[in-house]
Amino acid sequence: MDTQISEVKTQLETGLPDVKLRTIGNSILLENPEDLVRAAFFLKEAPAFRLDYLSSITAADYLDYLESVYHLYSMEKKTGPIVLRVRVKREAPRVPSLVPVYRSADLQEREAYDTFGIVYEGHPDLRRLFLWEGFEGYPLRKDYRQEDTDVLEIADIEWLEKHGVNVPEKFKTQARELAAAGKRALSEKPAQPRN
Amino acid sequence: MNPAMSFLDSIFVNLKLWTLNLIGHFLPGWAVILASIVISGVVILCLGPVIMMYLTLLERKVVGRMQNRYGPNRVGPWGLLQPIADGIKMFTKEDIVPTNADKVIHLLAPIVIVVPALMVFLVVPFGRDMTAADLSIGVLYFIAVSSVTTLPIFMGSWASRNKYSMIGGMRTAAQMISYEVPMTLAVVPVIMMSQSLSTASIVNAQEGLRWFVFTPWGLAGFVIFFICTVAECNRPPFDLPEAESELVAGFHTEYSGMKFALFYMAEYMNAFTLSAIAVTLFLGGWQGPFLPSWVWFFTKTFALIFAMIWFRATFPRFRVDQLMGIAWKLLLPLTLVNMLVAGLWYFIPGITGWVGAAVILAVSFLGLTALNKPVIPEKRVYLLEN
Amino acid sequence: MSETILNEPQTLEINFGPQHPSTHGVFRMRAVLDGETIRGLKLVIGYLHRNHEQIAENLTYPGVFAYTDRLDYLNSMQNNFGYALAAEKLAGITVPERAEYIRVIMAELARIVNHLLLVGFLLNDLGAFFTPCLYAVRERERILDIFEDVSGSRMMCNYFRFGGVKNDLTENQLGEIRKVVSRLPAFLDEFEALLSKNEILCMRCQNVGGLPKDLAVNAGITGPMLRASGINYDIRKTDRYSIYDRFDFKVPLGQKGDVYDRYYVRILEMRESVKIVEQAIAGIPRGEFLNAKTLPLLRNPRLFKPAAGEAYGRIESPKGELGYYLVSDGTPQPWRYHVRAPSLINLTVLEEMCVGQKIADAIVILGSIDIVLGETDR
Amino acid sequence: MTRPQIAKEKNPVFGTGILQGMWVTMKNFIDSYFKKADQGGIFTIQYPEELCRISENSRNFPFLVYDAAPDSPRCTACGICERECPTKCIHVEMAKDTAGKPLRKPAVFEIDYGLCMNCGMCEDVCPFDSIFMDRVYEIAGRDRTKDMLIGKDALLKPNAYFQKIRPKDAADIDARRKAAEAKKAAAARPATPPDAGGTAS
Repeated sequence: MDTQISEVKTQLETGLPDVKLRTIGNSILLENPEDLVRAAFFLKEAPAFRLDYLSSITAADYLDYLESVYHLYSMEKKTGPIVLRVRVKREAPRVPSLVPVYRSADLQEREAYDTFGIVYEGHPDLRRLFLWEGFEGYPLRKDYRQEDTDVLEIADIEWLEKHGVNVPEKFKTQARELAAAGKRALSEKPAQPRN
Repeated sequence: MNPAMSFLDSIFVNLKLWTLNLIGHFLPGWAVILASIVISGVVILCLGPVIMMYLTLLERKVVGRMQNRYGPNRVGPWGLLQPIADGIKMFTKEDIVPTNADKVIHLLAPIVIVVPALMVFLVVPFGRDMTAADLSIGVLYFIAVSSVTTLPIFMGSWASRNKYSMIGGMRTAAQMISYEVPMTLAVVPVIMMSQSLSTASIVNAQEGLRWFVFTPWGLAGFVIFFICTVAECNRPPFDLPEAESELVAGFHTEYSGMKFALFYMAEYMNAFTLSAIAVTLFLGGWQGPFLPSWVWFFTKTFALIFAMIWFRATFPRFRVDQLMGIAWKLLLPLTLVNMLVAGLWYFIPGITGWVGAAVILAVSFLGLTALNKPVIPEKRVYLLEN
Repeated sequence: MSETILNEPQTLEINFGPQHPSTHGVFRMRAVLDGETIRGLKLVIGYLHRNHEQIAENLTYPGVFAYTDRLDYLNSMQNNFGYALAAEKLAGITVPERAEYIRVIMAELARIVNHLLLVGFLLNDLGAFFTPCLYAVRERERILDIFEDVSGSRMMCNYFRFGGVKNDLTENQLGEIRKVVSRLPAFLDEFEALLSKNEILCMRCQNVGGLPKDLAVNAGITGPMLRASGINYDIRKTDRYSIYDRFDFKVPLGQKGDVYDRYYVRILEMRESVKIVEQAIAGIPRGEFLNAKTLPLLRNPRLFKPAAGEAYGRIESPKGELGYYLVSDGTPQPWRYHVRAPSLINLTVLEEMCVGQKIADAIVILGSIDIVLGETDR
Repeated sequence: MTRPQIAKEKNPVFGTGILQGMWVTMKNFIDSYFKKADQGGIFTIQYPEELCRISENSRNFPFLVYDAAPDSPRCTACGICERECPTKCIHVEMAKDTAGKPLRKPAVFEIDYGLCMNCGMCEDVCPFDSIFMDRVYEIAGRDRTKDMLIGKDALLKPNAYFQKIRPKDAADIDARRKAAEAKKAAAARPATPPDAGGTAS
């Protein structure tokens, strides 16, 4: 609340001259993600800020890029949130992991990876947090299409037969057509959100 | 004792003698002796399970009342038919045996645990000369039989091939053995004082109101013996083998239906017999001023069982290493001191004997607890900042 | 996190959960045991994952209130409070005085309910056969009756609205709250007499699962767990959100940060909450309980279209810092809605605390962290 | 100065904490026989015989209100509650008369009690005061899909029932509706010019 974002920006620029950053609203955007770790270390050690507590990591999908937002607080000086942002392309989202700096990033980065697919390099154990390993797709992305549970695919029918359920012929033909067309049975997302 | 009370007192003994005379007219001599054994046997075989059934109801009612709720009151008036309903449920429930379990031992374990629980009834003096078999080595027999219960629990946990029950089994072996030693040593002063191993004569030695518990070494021995009985029958705060919160259900995780009922029955019968023996050794068995002898016996036993239930409603559970620590580092040395003190008390008559014994016991207790550092709760300070 | 589990020959891999009597819901720990001591411990969560954040993105802003009840389903009032704060910061809505007082009363009552349940279930994990738990639940019932009178439902209150609360607190409801809260200190004394000096509890809880100060800060631990380690960080005091700066209450701090400190810090926090509620009842002013400008919102939730932007509102929920990150794009539906769940973050150090301890301690340490799977898995 | 602090002293003798705890449970044991419910006695209620208290605000599942007869409910099948329901458990279809012209009455109005999370959004957003939260909790069905889908006739309840369970709210709503009727009647009576428009209710 009380430390102004511009003051943080000037301190960062004097401390780490080669870091390109600009302020967006009340937060700081680091142009390239690689120097995120250095910036975090700097803010953690700088006597003016002592941001020793990473409150939350949030990933967000803005259609043409993915964003990873960090809320940093100082428990020592009890000062308000300093918000850092990092933007990455949708195709190969790679962000350096903050686990060496803050242990609290551990599970939150795994959650961001699980729901958005942002790969945090350097994370000791980057696995999906909530969903099981075999799950394809990243549920919270805007272009995520849910699997249609009423339509049976080849894999589902095999699994059912293995467990002694005899599947009627109608479903088998439908599954074979789907496989032939190479499409996945996806449920239609409401075309126009109701607003 | 006035005639009415003495008639009531020996009502069961006369009943048996009357039936034996009746049988004596038809059957030869040896058959009468056999009949007397059969009668005693049948009485015990019926008494055991009935006591067990109504112990479960008593427990649920008392724990309920301690937790400000009623306890079972739907099946029959005040829930009196609840044990029968439980019994039917246990018999009709499906008996699931895990696939990779060792079938034979899985079946044997519940049987092997019930037998010693019933055998201990033999030496329990229910009233004036109402002991099933007045063995001259009653206490030795009791200790030998009650130490058998460790094996079936371990058999049950090993046979069900389940990680939780295996850990439960390991804990049982450790706990039972380490509480067997202080229990046995706590009995030694009683035998020293009554110069006999037979339970009946021990009770006779506590004639009038000279119960052993009123002497310093008797009180210490009783407290230690009672703690060990609570540990022997796996009741809280020593119920580690079947710790619901960690090992799901400990050694009887994989048991259901009739086999689980047998484990359940053995636990409650153990609780009854061990309290009965504690009453016999320290609380003067069936000695009591006015009421018939067996009434005294049952009130004292149920008082001890009420205390066990009281423990269950109040205490959290020990951890395995603390449990061992208490048995070996606290109870065992106390029993040795207790034996010494009993001897001193016997040979130094008068008030000095009493005071000396009490002082030695108190000092040794405080010393031992001071030595046992992890057992003592620490002093903690909490700051109130703003 | 210890990266490789030492696979010595004797280790035994055992599963605690997801169906286990004392994992507070569908939570699973894969523990590697060497006899009774734990060598390694892996968390497996996600059994209660409902994709709460995607649901919220398909709803209108007021529609999400009912879902925030289901996050930490033991105290729904605090979840509503956090979400209301974040949305009001986003849209710049002011809350009238009386509504602020009602919110603080309800939030503190929810804190008492949560700590009562926590201590009760911690004792169940320790093995006390439901007695302390039922004493705690008896007091909790009285507070849940108040929640039902005020908001309509005992646990899923859905009582907060943007700019105030749904319905007003009548005089006899205030009297009822005063009566219930005045009985609490006496109950807490009896509860402490049963537990705090109990040797078995002290043996089982003292020096078990200690958490050093620097690890606590670095791992982002918040709430009573952090204060038990001795760090004075309470969001009611640092952020001074709502009207908490008007009440004088203390923040209890422990020293060793083990299970006993966490248990006792929570008992002291309950006593402080009682003080707050009493001061709030004494000082509650008359007036409107819902901002007049937000009345049409009740009728038509689609009118709530905050300007494009983002807001991060956080409160001191009984489990720690509960934060809501809201991004809006001008439509009545949130663009991005993220919940910073204290239960999830407080689990980061479960492995450090449990390795080397016994099985029985791992269950107790998990119980002292106070996790609720609705919030952890979202 | 020493900061305010609370010290947990050590127990004088090893066993005192345990005995203190036992005394608490024994006191509760005795209290359960002699004390009343809120002084520490037995606080559980015997459910089928005694019912638990229900407060005026308590809400469980929605129901529809009709004034005169069941076939003329207040509901005009506008579908706002169907759109605003977070869990999508309401299904409404407008009635059509023989000529296909939509009547302002619901032909089908189903609520899936299995999905409903009793949040009260429908009651808030309904512009015609026709759907309110009931407090019946003894609703048991054998099948999750058929029994839990409550049809229109089961949902409809008279206004008298609504006044019985929520007297204060019912009184306000009835007053407001009477005032609205009076205003509309007044507005309709003097204006005899040809247009006689203004139909918004």
